[in-house]
Amino acid sequence: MLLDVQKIESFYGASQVLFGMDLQVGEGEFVTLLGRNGMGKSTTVKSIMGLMAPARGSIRLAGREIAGIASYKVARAGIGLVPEGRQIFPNLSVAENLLATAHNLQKASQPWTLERVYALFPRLRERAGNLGANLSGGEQQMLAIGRALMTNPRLLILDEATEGLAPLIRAEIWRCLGELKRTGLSIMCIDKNLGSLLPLADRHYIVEKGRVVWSGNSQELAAQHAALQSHMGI
Amino acid sequence: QEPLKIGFIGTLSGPAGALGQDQYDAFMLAIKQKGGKLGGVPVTVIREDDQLKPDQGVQAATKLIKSDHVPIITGVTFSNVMMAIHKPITDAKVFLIGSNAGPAPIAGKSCSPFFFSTSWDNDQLHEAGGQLTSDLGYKNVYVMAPNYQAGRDAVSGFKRDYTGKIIDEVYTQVNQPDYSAEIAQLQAAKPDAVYVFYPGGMGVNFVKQYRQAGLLGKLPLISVSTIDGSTLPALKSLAIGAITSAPYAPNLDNPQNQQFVQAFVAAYKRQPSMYAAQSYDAANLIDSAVAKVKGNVSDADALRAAFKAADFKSVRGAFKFASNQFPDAGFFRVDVVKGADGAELKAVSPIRIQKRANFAAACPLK
Amino acid sequence: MSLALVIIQSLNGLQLGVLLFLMAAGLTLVFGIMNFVNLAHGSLYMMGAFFAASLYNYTGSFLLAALLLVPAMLALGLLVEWVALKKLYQRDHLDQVLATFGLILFFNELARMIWGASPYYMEVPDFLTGAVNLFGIAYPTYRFVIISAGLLVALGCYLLIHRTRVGMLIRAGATNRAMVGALGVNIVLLNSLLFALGAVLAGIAGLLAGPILSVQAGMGEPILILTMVVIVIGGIGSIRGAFYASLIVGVVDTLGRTVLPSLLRSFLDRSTADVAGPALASMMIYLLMAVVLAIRPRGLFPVKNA
Amino acid sequence: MMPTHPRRRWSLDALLAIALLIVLALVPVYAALAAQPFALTLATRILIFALAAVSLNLILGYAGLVSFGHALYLGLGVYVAGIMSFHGIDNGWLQLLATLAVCALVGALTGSIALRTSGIAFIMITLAFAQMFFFLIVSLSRYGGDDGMTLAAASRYGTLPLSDARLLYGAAFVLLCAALYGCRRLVHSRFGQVVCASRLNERRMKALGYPTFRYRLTAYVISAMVCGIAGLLYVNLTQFASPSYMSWTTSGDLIAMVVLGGMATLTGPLFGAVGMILVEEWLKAMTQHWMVIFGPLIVLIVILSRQGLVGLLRGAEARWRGTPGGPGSASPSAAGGETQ
Amino acid sequence: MAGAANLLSVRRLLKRYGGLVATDHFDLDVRPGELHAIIGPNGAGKSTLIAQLAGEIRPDGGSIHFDGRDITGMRVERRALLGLARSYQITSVFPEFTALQNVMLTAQAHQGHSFRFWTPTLRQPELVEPAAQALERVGLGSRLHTPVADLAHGEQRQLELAMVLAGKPRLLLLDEPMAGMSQSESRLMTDLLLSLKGQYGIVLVEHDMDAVFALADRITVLVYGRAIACGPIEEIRANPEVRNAYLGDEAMPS
Ligand SMILES: Nc1ncnc2c1ncn2[C@@H]1O[C@H](COP(=O)(O)OP(=O)(O)OP(=O)(O)O)[C@@H](O)[C@H]1O
Ligand SMILES: Nc1ncnc2c1ncn2[C@@H]1O[C@H](COP(=O)(O)OP(=O)(O)OP(=O)(O)O)[C@@H](O)[C@H]1O
Ligand SMILES: [Mg+2]
Ligand SMILES: [Mg+2]
Repeated sequence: MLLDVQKIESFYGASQVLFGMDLQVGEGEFVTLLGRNGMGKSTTVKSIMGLMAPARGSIRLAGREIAGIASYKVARAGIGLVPEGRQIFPNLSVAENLLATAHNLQKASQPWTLERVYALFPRLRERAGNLGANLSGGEQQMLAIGRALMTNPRLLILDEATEGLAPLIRAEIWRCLGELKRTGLSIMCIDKNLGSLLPLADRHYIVEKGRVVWSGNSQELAAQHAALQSHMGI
Repeated sequence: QEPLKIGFIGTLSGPAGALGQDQYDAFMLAIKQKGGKLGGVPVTVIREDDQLKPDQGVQAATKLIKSDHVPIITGVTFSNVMMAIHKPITDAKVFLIGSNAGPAPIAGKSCSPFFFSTSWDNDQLHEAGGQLTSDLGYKNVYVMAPNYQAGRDAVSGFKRDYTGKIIDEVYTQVNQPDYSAEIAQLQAAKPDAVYVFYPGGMGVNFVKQYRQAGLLGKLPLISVSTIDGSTLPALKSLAIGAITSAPYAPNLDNPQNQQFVQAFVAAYKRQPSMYAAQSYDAANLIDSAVAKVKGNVSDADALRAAFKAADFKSVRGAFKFASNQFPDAGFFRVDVVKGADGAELKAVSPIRIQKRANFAAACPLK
Repeated sequence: MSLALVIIQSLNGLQLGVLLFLMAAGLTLVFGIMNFVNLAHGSLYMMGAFFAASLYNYTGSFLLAALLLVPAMLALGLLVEWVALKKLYQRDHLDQVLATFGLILFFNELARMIWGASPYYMEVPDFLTGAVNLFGIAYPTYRFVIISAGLLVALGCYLLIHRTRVGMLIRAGATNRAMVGALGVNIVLLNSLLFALGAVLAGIAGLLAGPILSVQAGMGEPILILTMVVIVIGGIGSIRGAFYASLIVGVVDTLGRTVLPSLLRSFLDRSTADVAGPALASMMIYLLMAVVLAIRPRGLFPVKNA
Repeated sequence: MMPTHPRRRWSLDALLAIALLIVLALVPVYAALAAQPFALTLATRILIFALAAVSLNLILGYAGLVSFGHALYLGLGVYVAGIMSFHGIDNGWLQLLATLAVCALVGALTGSIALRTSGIAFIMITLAFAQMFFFLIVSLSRYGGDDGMTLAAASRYGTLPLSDARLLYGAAFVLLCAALYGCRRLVHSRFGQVVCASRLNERRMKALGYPTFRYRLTAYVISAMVCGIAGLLYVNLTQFASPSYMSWTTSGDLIAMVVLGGMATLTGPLFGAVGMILVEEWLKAMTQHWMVIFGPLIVLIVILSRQGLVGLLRGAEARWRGTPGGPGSASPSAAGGETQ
Repeated sequence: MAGAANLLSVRRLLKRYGGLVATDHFDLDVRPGELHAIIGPNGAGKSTLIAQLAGEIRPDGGSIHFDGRDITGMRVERRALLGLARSYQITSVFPEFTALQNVMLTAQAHQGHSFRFWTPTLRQPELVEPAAQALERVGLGSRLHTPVADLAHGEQRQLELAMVLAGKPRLLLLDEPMAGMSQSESRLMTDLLLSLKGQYGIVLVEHDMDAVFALADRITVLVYGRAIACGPIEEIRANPEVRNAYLGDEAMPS
């Protein structure tokens, strides 16, 4: 198991948001988190990423406990994050956004380079000299994905992977994620486009009120889609 | 015996804190020398720091008067604080023995029977400077001072006793750090000598930069309140060759001063400055007056008369009060010469001021 | 005023500007780029001057003092950052203003306790004394040293910020610390080091200024205010802006002090001019700043971002 | 349909503030009984600075305009009274009118330039304006210049002179209470809501149709005028006008009072002024090097508490009542939602 | 097509960023009550267009008429008071205020000036009531006194809409109102917008094609700042150029 999250509980101040989240991502696996707004998906991501410390529970990455450690250590251990709301660096150019935090600590044999990212998102090449602040929303999203890839992660976490992207690009991203999966990268993805996720993903978790209420593979999800939809609103 | 409470107000913190500290140390030295007593009465000194803020000064004075009920307050380093506290203290019929600041108004029309100074009034200091410059025979002088009241008083005082020509008078910003522009300007004007008034850190800046431009020793520099006991340690040999006009120097040749310097150096490991000397005088003045009234400080008239008699030995030599209760005392040409710790201040010759300050006439006291 | 004097005065303005820039560079790193309002930068400058003076007086060698100063300031910067400021990066500017205001009080008093309240001794090293004769006016050699040191620092800072990866990270961290961390950079360490670098630059400014200015408690604040004016005029966060603004302020201030009074005398009567001249000259750079901000609210060379 | 409000409840800090005001109201009695007139002077100073801090809090806390030059208006109040009485006008009402007019004018002028900037630039430009006036006053040698000048005569209101310590105290007390109450009303009014919201998101306010500039400018001017009144009182307390009243350290002190007390809270400036001045007095009495303690103390409070003293109180209260609150949770107080 | 009957009419609007032409001689007409969707690839200039309509960005050329009035050079706040209301692509509310206070601000903006210094706003029914109603309408009726910082992302989007509605707008400028919403919430939002349709003119920018196709009366397709097509849904779906540039396979009727 690459990532193993056990019974974590997280708080914002005094208000509890996660009530014993459990989830696993295997080596090379593509997993999704589904659920209505405000159910704690992003909070789970933040807890894994070390952006907030869970009050209880354990998070293991390749067997090593990472709950509560500084986020840069989590990132170095091999998790790449595409955060909710993009959070690209507004005062850096596109190229600088990609290069600033690039590293290859896992010694990937085919590390990501500017060229590879530009090949993935040609739009970014056109805008390479632009400041992050002057990009359109969708361009920012592409940049955020590219930036995460440049850290050569073993596990890529995308929070709202295709938010704000045009349908064509969205399709492109799904295609890329498929490709990345084939290279052996593990992926955890939060997105609302169930239709596109079903053929791609191996397993799914449905989150409600800070805990997992359903999990299963794509066939199971497709089979129970109607029931789940009315209950969980996915 | 009930101890006599004396208030001390001085600038003890901030960049100018050294001056107040000198005043305080010397004052305490005098008391220690007299076995903790002044005029035979044990004293406690209540120390207040005005932080060079007039409102803090007023607050300190109010506290001393209303809460501690002191009959005598001494010290006061800077003119602006003096201006702020002079009226409240003297209005409350508490004696104020200033040992440094002497702004012109309180020597003139705002003078008070309750105020005595053991230092000088601002103009007097510079009249001596003007006199010295004339005596040295400089005919064309370039004058510089910071742009505030004391600086302007300095220039007007200088003009009163200087007989030559002033090529230019320049007022610089208060606390200006860099004088290179002015130094270039003054070189271009080709004067015989330069006369400056830059107290505290400003003086250190100016003299250092004057030296670095290679001018010290070439173009005579006459200064007042610029190189003194508080700034010399920062200048040391850099100031050698400067001429100053001052009310005091540690080498003044009188027995009172010799024992003072010896005791001060022994106690504080540094040479006394004029601030120390004036404050030492203040302590001795109080000592003499309290002794005269036999410790009964509640009789204001008697105490005032006792102060006025000035029956003590000043470290500045001859000392008596003029009608405005500012002293008639000596001024000296003091040179910066090579000495023990790089450089020292050495009185060379007394300056005889031609005219008395005209403030005494404006003062209604007789 | 003769042409020669104008040239000399411009050189003086340049020199003052460069001295200001030495301060502004360090402050820009911390204030502009890390987005941390550090009023205590003036105190670091003061401590630098005191350290340098003590080291110089003790070792007798200016170069050795300069060499030892760097680790000393690095340590001081790290210490201050670690003890007092680390927690304040994510707070708003006001908390930073206040905490560093507290540090000013502390350092000034500390310096007074250690080195005494009066100015402290420091002189120009022997091999740099002397003056060059320019058009009949003696110009100190040491001033040329300051000018070249300032230009070097300017170049170094520019390269660091705009041409290195560390520079990118620093800029990125200014807008979004958490994200830089989440991408695998130890932002806490990076910030500490950057702060310490700012402290070293402040210390170098203190070292260079020590021999010409009076080294004393409280010496940092007047120059701090000037420096902040410079940074705001230049556009916050821009090394380039800080550089040009330093020179502009240096020249405007110098010419304001020297040219303005004589200018006023030419059409006002002498005593009025003598009153108005210095008053105006002292307000000059503040006026300049007000005018600049009224026309360009983000300074002359604003950094482009959100 | 009128939705129900959350239940009203006196918060701990409000209760403490009222207790503090009552204690302050009793100071003259104590001073007279214990023959400690100095206590009255000290308390007057506290009241005046609290008034100035309340005025600063209006723009600093609620409007989010970090002015580093507020001492300017304190100084203007001081000098308007000082200069008028220098010229023989000691009528207090006239002085008050002139102070308000001058502060409003200067506030409107400098404010309309300063408000074009934001963030650090705003901090600096307000500082710059204060410095400009500082240097202007320093160069007015007729009015004492750098040395300052003694107040020729205290302000007179009819037959009542403000040189009477108890009268001055009463005036300061009443004005402070009025300012606190006025501030409370103001913050929850339409105007106050616009000003607070502009701090949080000015761009959005414009999109909603608010010309934010004029509201913020008005807040700035109001704050300047209130601070001018504090200056008028202050000059009567010290009987002296000095440019140092408008130095940047005074502005820093005022900021410290507001922030340490608790920004954008009604009672914060009061606690801040009382705390700062008392601690300062106490430390000064202990050691000459009091600033070595005072400085780190400020740093410590800033680090430990996000909302100043009031924040600490609220945190304690929340823990005690066992309800969420205190740091960490978003506090609606800053939006003026407190103690409705 | 042009004329006074249009609520909004834009003619030859031009905006340049250096060499990039973000809005390229763009024309647009919105009729009263019409929901006009604008779609286009990322970076096509949709947000830039909305910002110019709202008055936050000044165009380099062309004209904008609202209800027959030329508003090209008018400031943001004046436009807002005329009834031009916008929501933001990235949620932009007042986090420390409660939901109710947020919406009350909109109501207040339309009730004359705010130089009223004395009465607490929460005691003014003319502010509270319309605000509470607007919140009710978007489904936040139970969250009136919740500080906005405590609302979930989706709820904040709903709030955003409530703020727009409380201002009695005539033309809504909605920039990606569905961004970041789960499918169920998107559907709720779609229903909400459907219920508003016809009452206001609406300009909708959205990448969620389900929503666009469910809602729009007409669609304009923007590519590189230029309108490449404009017409009713079916026409746009069928347009091969649009499919190439933007829709890909997603436009296939499902
Ligand atoms: N900074 C915060 N402070 C307080 N509460 C928060 C904060 N961030 C989120 N919450 C609350 O935590 C809960 C879970 O939020 P989270 O962002 O994890 O949800 P989500 O599942 O990612 O929703 P969405 O799909 O809208 O992004 C929500 O109710 C939200 O109101
Ligand atoms: N201030 C600016 N300076 C330079 N270029 C800019 C600026 N603002 C936007 N741009 C560029 O203009 C183009 C249009 O941007 P806009 O935000 O309008 O796109 P959009 O259609 O809203 O895209 P999306 O659907 O991705 O949000 C983009 O290529 C963007 O990079
Ligand atoms: Mg989320
Ligand atoms: Mg957009």
